[in-house]
Amino acid sequence: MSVHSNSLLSPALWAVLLPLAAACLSLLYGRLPRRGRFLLLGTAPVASALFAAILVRGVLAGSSHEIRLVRLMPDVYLSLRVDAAGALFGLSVAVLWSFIFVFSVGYLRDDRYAGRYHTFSMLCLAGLMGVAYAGDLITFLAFYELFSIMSYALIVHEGTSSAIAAARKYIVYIAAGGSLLVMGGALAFSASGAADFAAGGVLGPGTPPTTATGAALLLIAGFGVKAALFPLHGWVADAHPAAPAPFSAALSGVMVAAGTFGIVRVVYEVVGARWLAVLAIDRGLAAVAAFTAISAAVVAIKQDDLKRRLAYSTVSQMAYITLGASLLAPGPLTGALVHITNHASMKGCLFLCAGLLARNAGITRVSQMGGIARRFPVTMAAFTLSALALIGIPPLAGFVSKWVLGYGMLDAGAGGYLVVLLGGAALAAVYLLPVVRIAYLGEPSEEREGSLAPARPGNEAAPSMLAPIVALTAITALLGIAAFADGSALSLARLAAESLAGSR
Amino acid sequence: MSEWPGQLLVSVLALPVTGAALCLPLHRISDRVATAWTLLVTTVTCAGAFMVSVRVSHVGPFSHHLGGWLAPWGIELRADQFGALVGLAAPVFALVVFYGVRYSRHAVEAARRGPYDALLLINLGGLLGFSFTGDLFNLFVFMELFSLSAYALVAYGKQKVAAAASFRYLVMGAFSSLLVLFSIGLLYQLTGTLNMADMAYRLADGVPHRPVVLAFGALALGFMTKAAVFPLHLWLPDAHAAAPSPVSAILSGLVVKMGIVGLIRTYDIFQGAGGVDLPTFNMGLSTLGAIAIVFGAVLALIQDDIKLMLAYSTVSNIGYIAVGLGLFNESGLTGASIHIFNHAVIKAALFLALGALTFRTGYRTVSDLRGIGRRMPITVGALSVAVISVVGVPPTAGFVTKWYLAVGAVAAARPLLAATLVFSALVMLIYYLRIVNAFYFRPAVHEEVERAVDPPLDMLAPVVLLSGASLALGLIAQVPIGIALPGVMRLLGGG
Amino acid sequence: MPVEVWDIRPALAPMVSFVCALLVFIGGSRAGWRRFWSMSAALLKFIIVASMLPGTVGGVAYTFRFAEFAPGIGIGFRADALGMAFATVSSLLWVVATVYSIGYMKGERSLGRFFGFFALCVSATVALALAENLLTLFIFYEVLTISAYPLVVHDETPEALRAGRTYFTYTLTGGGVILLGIAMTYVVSDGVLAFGHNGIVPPDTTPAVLAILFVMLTLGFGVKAAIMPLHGWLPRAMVAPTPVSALLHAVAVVKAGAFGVVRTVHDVFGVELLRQTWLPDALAYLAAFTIIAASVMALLQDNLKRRLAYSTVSQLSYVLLGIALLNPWAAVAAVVHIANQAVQKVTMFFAAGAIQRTTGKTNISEMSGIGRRMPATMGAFGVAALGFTGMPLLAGFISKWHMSVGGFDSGMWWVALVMAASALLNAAYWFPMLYLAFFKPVSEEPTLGEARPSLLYPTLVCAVLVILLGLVSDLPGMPLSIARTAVAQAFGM
Amino acid sequence: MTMLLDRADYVLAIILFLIGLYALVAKSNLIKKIIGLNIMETAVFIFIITGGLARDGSPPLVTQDTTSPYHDPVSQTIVLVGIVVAVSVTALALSLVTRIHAEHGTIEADELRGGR
Repeated sequence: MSVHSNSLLSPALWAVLLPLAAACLSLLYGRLPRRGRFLLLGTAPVASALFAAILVRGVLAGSSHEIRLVRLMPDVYLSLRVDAAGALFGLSVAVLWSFIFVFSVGYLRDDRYAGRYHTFSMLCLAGLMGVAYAGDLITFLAFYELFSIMSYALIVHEGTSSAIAAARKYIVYIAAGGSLLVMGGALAFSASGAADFAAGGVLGPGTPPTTATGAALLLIAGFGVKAALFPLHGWVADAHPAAPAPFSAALSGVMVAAGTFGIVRVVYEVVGARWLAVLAIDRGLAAVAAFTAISAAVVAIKQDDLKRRLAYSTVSQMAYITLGASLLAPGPLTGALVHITNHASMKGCLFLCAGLLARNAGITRVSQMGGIARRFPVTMAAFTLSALALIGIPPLAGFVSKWVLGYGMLDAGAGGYLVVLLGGAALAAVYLLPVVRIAYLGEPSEEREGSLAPARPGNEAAPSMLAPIVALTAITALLGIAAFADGSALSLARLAAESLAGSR
Repeated sequence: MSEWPGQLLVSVLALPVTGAALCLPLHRISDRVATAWTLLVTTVTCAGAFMVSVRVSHVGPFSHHLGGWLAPWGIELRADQFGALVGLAAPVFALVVFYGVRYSRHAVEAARRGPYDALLLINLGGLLGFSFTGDLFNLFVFMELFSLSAYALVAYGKQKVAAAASFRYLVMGAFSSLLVLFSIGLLYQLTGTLNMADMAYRLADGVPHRPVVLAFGALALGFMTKAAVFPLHLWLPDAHAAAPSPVSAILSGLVVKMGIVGLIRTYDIFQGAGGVDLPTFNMGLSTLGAIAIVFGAVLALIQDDIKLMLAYSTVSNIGYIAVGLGLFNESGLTGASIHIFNHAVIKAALFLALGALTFRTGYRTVSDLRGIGRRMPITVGALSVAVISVVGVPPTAGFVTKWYLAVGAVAAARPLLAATLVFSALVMLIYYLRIVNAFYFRPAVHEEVERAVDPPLDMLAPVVLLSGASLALGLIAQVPIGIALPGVMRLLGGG
Repeated sequence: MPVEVWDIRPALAPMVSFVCALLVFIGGSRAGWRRFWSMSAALLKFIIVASMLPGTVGGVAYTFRFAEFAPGIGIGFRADALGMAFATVSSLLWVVATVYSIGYMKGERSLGRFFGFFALCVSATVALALAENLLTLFIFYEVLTISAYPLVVHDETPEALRAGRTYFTYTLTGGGVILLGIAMTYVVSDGVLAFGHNGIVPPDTTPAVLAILFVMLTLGFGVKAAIMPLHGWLPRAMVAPTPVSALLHAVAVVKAGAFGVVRTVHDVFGVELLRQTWLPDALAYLAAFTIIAASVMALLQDNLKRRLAYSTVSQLSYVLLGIALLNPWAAVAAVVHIANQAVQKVTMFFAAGAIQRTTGKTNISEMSGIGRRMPATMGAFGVAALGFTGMPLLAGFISKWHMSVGGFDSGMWWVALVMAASALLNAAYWFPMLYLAFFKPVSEEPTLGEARPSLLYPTLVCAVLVILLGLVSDLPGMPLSIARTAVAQAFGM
Repeated sequence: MTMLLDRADYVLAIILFLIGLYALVAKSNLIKKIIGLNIMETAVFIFIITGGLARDGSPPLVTQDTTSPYHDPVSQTIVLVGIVVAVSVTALALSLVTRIHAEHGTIEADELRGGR
């Protein structure tokens, strides 16, 4: 690992700074020229994505680097570091965000507070990019809190009473989680004297077991709130339906994943896999994750609200990732990491579709969706494809991650969890396929009859909304088909898992 | 040894008394000339007294023997550290007189102004003589000089109560003088000397105990009355409130302090005497002092008339000094001695500032003087500073006293006393706050107040100087302390 | 141990604003002069204080002793790291507050008095920060008490006068207790009052005397530090004009109390001596209780300034808690929180004042949509609020982090819990306010109307400071580095 | 008893003093108060004078005979000055009483206090 001499040249820095700059810029949203807004603000996520891509290329080429921006406190730096896991997560975030941004331009066309939305959205992006490239626990926490708290503004954005209630619930959960994190971080720091992420963890062998237990539990619980681990998932189902659709997509796609990403960091680089195994926390975590995966999927079946159903699906899918991470072996970890990327693409697309339906047809419930595919053929096609991918139909993205995950489980001698994996997939089919069925085969309800005329080219939705959906679907397909190619997400994840869990 | 300090001492005592004699004839000639003369005599005398103090601070106590007769036969004038503290305060007297020129023209009718000036000078002579004598009988004579003139000066008050207040003062004063005289006679019979140092020396060996105790009791009681130590303070509030403001300043600032100086002399005399149980007396004195502090503070609380309030504050402040004396350790005595000086400055500032307000508006109660702060900013500002000082807020002069007394009380293992000291001052501050509030933050109720402006410079300057001094003395407290400390050590038997 | 260097600057710094106060009192009736004196004194003072910073961080203590106040006890100034931490914050915020108050007080009456006492307060604050011995500290502590009074009652309403009286009753009683404590210290230590990192109190003092002394000094100073249940004056003193509240609450008065406790623990008793007693634990529990209880009280307030007041009560106890743990980490938290809380709270008060001046609103419930009308002002407010909730990269996090680490480090895990609870409570009472300001749907869209520049820019500067204090607090001369120097000295590291 | 007889002058002084004190404290009339004060003064004077007397002494005048006992001149000086002071005090007190009478129309202390 090399320490950059000139940190200003680091793409990682710019990947974080550009969205911040965009956030400042969008404070002046109302004074920007109408067309200019799109270009000026859109530059940020796209550029971030480009920088992230450059970083990915660097990582694949074997170079990783670390920069220290400022010394916050003695032994604590605001530092960025690019490793394989971070590069993968960063790229997923930036790419998804680029599409979401494009979608939101259309989605928020008539919104009074579009400026506010974009400001906070860019702040969230900056936070997420920071999380991806954070070089130590404090930096991670800093950016994590940044996007967590700023998300409040986006969840409450529509100002309906349900949005307000959901946002309040969200912020209570997040603030509590944040407190746990700070406590855990402080505990780990007081025991180790260092906050840097380090392979194998920073807690030395001499750490008192109670301290290690405390730190591990606090940190995992703290991130578990965001990662929607049972029983800390209460905010998810409310926040997703309340938020504007592009943000729901971001929330499910990368923000919840940031929680699981945090768990990965904690498990492998703060507490250390060795300590986790000694304390048997890994097994507890796996059990919780498994339970979450199944139970959330079961709950999802009963949801009529489309976004709520997707939200529970997210809870379930994220639990896979946690499960994969908790097995302390490179195999499942690879699956978990690549599933972060894949899930971002799939679930992002699903939410965008849901948003489009809600926006253009006022449809938010599964039961209202009868025959809607005729009116929104492209949208529903994308939806279907993404749903299939999520269920794990080959050769789409979801299949790849689940395959790698399952294979890894067997490899790690935890084959029992395959039941969870397969059961989850089956349940996913149960809650997603009916949606597709109703959309294509269902009868439109009476009052919707008129509005559901067959689509003519150009009247399905604005291109700015449709294009991201199509693009994400393509990516989902690509992530599956080209999974085993050189330089794919999977290869990057494998690299990451090796460096994280390989040195056990 | 050069003779000039002795001559200085003589002239300081002689000048005001003889000067007073000239006042009346001069007044016949011209009011202005008499005033100028008074001012001149006062200034010269006070300057002389100040120089005496400076000399004491440099070379220590010194004596002058009248007519060349050495003690114990001749009359000894002696300037010691405690006398020097009074000498140090003499400029206060001069400032008060300076201030009084215009004030008395307003407060005293023309025909009575000649005697008024003369009385002031006599008072000054008495004060200084009392402080600078080594002879007990001389002490008595000078005491009568300042007492008599003080009784008379109180009667100059314009209010109807003045005469009655003066009368009560006179009765108490005369009674205490009698006690002192009796004690002097007794002591003389016991020792055959009137020189205090000699007397102390003779009392130390083999004098019958009971008469000594009687003499001590009479002397202490007499001086405690003069000093208005609780519960012998009854004459004070009315007298101080009734007198014209400059007189009040002198009475509160200097005259009552003579009782304290007398008490210190009493310590000097009876220190080694058999039979006198000084620790018990001290315990009693400090307890009385503590009661006085609280009592004075509480009574001051309920007054609307500011002068009465200041008078009760004097009772309280005498309590401080009594506590310090009663503690009889280094810190306590130091605190008490410098408060002789500090309180003179502060209280004079307060009375003079208030006098200026009355001079301009004719009112003297808190409720009448509302809103005056905006009209007479400098005067009221000076008053506020003095208020802060009198309650002992740092870094003012009053604080230095409080600090020493508190340390003394703690050192004497009497924390309750220390607490009393500190907290009764707070009670006072809260009350004084009412004045400040009324002066600054309330609308005026009287038209006179609305029209008032700061007094002319000759009245303003003393007020500002004194209040400035009460502030500055906190920072240069080492001057009075430096003077007092050797005296304190002497009292404690260390030298 | 720091190297003592004879230098006049520690005395000059308080002197500048003292002279300024005099000049304002004399020539204060003319606005131009008033502004000129205030501004130039504020800047000059900051330059003087700042010029001492490099030396302080480098381990130099500039010392200047005045003529002796009384034999053996001098009025002395000594710019050590701890004092400089406080002095720097005060003098810097004075500059900002001066600009702000010139704008805020425009058109008010008695401005000469206002600015004069304002300068006097700052003078006393810096003087007590740089005091070399306990008595000097106390003297200027009381000067501060007195000179803040005319500011509290500035509005001259009966309510203000009542508040002033309450303020005086509390603080002067506290002052009295301190005085007794100092007198006792003086006797116990045989006449030594100069601060020293080994403490003034001799180690062979009996436990009972030690306990009495500690209780007297900490509770005495605790009155101004608004430790519960001695906090009653603070919310009531909120009637003062906003720049005063900012000064009272963030910089001068309350911090003087907290600073006094820090001095007491570090330089009067010494860490080593206190470690052997139960006294600091008691203080820690009391402080922890205050942190939580005051936050709960803050939740119940509707008046913005009252809520700020209770929040202050809570935040001040951070300093006390940090110092009571006798752990280097926590001590750093305590010292650095003096600066962090000051800047954050000043930001909030400035914002509150700007709102009050611009819209006339003082209650939180009336502030719906205020963030859309005054986005910059409320943005600054938001930054400070986030700082209080302990968001990383903002000032408050630095304190909270050190405190938590210190808690774990000294085996007091509950400290971290208190920190977490406090963060949540802070969120609970500031976030709804932000929600009201920015997100609550309002029937009518308010037109944009920011506060006038002299109110807005100081607020923004403070908000930027909040970020800087979280981001680069470790640079030499920034609070964290000073605090570390101070703590290293106190703990003999 | 012998002491009492031996010191009959002291006993007399004490009795006089107490009479004066009674008048000073108990009488409401201001003039009577002054008289009381005067009686007390007289008592003190007697005490000092008799204390300074020598048995079979002669007045302390400078004569040829320096061997015979003479009364103490200092005691007598003290009393002389004391008398001067007492007279001044009495004069001042009386003048005050006239002023009180002129202003209040009464010289009874009780009425004065009540009327204030």
